[in-house]
Amino acid sequence: MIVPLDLLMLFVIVVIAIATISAKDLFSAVILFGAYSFLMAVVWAEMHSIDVSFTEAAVGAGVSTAFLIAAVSRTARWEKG
Amino acid sequence: MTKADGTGTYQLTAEERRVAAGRDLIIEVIASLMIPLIQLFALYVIIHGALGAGGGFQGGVILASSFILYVIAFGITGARKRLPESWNTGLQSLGVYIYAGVGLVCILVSLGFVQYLNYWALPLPVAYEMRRAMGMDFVEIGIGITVMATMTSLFFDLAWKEKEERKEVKESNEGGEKK
Amino acid sequence: MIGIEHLPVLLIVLSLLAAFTIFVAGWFDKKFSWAISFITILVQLVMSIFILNHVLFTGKIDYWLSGWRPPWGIQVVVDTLNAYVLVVLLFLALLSVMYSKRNIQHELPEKVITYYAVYQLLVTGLCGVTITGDIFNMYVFVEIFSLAAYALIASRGGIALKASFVYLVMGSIGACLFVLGIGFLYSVTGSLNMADLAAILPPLYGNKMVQAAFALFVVGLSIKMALFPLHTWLPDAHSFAPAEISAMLSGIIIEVSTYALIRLSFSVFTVNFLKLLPIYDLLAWIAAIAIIYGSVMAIAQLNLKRMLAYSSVSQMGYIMLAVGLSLSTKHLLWGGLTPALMHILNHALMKGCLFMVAGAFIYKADLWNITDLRGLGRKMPWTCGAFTMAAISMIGVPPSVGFVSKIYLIFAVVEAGNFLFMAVILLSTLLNLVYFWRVIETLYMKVGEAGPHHEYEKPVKTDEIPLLMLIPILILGSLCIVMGIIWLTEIPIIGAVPIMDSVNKLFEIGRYTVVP
Amino acid sequence: MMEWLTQEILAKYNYWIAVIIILIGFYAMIAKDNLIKKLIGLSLFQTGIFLYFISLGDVGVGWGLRSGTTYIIEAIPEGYIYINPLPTALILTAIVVSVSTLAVSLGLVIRIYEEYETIEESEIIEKERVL
Repeated sequence: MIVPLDLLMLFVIVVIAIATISAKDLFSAVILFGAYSFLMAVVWAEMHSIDVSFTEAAVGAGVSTAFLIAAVSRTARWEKG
Repeated sequence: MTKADGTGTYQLTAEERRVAAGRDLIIEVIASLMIPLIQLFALYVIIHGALGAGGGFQGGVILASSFILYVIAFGITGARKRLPESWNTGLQSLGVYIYAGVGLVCILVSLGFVQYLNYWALPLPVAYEMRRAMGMDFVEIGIGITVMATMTSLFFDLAWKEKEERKEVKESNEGGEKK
Repeated sequence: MIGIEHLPVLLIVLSLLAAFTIFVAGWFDKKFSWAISFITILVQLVMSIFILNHVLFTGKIDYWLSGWRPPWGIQVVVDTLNAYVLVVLLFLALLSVMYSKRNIQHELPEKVITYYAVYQLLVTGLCGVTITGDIFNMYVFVEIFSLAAYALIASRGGIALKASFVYLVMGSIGACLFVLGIGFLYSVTGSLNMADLAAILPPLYGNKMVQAAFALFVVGLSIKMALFPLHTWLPDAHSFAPAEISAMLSGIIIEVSTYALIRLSFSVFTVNFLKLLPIYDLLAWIAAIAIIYGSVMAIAQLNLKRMLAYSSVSQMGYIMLAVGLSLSTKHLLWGGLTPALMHILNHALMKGCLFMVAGAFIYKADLWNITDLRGLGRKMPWTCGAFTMAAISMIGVPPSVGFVSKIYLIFAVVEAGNFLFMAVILLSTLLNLVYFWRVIETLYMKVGEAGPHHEYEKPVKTDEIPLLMLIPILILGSLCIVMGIIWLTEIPIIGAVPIMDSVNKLFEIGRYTVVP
Repeated sequence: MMEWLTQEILAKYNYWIAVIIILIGFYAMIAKDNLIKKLIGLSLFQTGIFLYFISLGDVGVGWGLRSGTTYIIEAIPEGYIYINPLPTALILTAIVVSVSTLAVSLGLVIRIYEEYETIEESEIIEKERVL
């Protein structure tokens, strides 16, 4: 792995994770979660686990996000309180 | 739809119908270009799974995501007509039959003389290593079909607003009666 | 018999195929789904009895999937413990599916096909947990049956949805902790196979990672098995699920999680590790609190199914108390895992029967509360008779299974030398008497609002539930007594007592001097 | 002190970040009132565990000198080392499990919304009390 790149991306991932759980707009939380998954996929590719990275890109950033968006669009968009 | 002056009916153009349904030309064109490519890539991933990165699950998910893209671009009503629920159920079962069937055939063939479930018990007219590779490919194909059907039907179920659409239909009917 | 080694794998393949065949057959007719499910589980039960027979008299089944040698490939290991749990779970699953034919038509008429398909997946997951010899595989199967259970609990809609969601969140946390424990263990040993781990671990018992992994396993599985402070999902989930799912949840699902804990702690970490840490003493104390807490909360309930659910918390306490005491009772005649294993079967019989009867009251007249059940004893004599048999078993009247569990547990307590636990058991027997007697009294002695004279003069019409629902209830109710007599006389019919001895011998704890 | 910092924190940074992500997810699952937020928290929790596993498999952790390489068959030049492929295989399965959990739970959330008209836990509990 390339350590500086790895550190930078993991730092960004933590920031995005915090942003995800603190966003009041659920739609933006879901999109942030997609970004999180995608960066995670990049980190794993860079750690040489190609298969997992592949799967995470397809599942985490793709299908999970689509599921979450579908669910948010059918329920409430804003988090209360 | 009646004309503004009330004489005769007025046929909507394709563009007007598209706008009324909340769809967009650019997205439709890009999607219709992308979907075949995505599906081709998905098939590549499924078949290549035994040798390199990828496999049935990933390929199936990519294949399902092409249907999800279709839903996003063209609306869910058309997509449900193109890929009905019964098809999805059938494909799920077909995939599991292939997946479990390979194992079942291996067990049944080797019941008397081999102690373990092993792909080389498959009754195929090829060499030992090839039978193993082909068994793996069959399993990947089965998984791919099941995952595709399951993910698609899950997305349909999550995105399909049965109640609200019924309600809208009901409301429009009631509105018509009042007037 | 040729090829009996293949049966454990075939069990799972058949079950999985049946789940999806139900979907396909559903296109033609809804009625096929019940028949397919019933036949499959019947075949599985017969196969599991063959497996038990083979394991008991020939030796354990050791199956390498795809021919890969154990540390690399996935291994299926069936010894006496697995085979015993497998038979118990398939037996109750068969009776549940028999019971469910009329009940599901009544409660979920639109979802019959999906119900049976998901039920079959539940059975697949439970069998998978039981037969596997690989920790990670165990995690995957635990998740499969948990997912099926979430869907089945939610199937009635309404308030059950929230119960299912709570179970889902807590169960997922449990599974996450479990998989984290697997990661800890893997990072130290580099292996996932149970037998391999048992061989690698001994020099590493002092390692902090190994101890942390064990703690994670215990906490994760405690959530799944609803041990006292982590039981909060259980009462809602048990009371709002359909009756046969409540029976499966209470009788089998939490027991299979207990099996997973027993398997991990005795097969992977072994007795020598458990003696290093006081964790089993701690579990015994927690279990003692659970026994009292569950019984007291059960007294406070008005809803019959909710009362039975809290009673499950207390019964899980019995099993875990027996597991916790199993280490302190080595080298003596009665101890070991015997009471825990006995109670797994006994609890499945008793709670299966009780929940099915509670479901029968709901099926017949939509009666949920205990006070509504007045006078049903003469209206539904067979159902209430079975309920009474199961209830006196729960209290622990001599020839019944509940008595056997308690007497063996008391022997274990005497050997361990902690007489406070004895007081706990006796107190809980009294509390059991209080809350079950209340129900029996309402069923038989209290009568309708019109006053005793009119009711006694009027001939009461019997109004029984359909035969297909009655048969499983009666089988379970009568087995509560018959099994008790079999346990007590230690007749080696169906290998009941030899199984216990063989399991204890397997883990080298307690009571294996008596071998037929 | 400096040496301890290098060895315990800096050299094991993946594990620390995995722990941080797990705790963020756990916090969201427990403290957030919104059901979808809880599910996102669950996914974060699971991803943190996956990161832990992948970090286990990534042998040759160092400052870029002795790095492990991918396990695809042809592309290994002489003198290189593989990463451990087993955690990869495990995590593939675990991702399948996690996405099915997510799908089932989202289905539940949608039906809860149809039933209670809200996805805030406190409001659901209040409505349940009224019923």
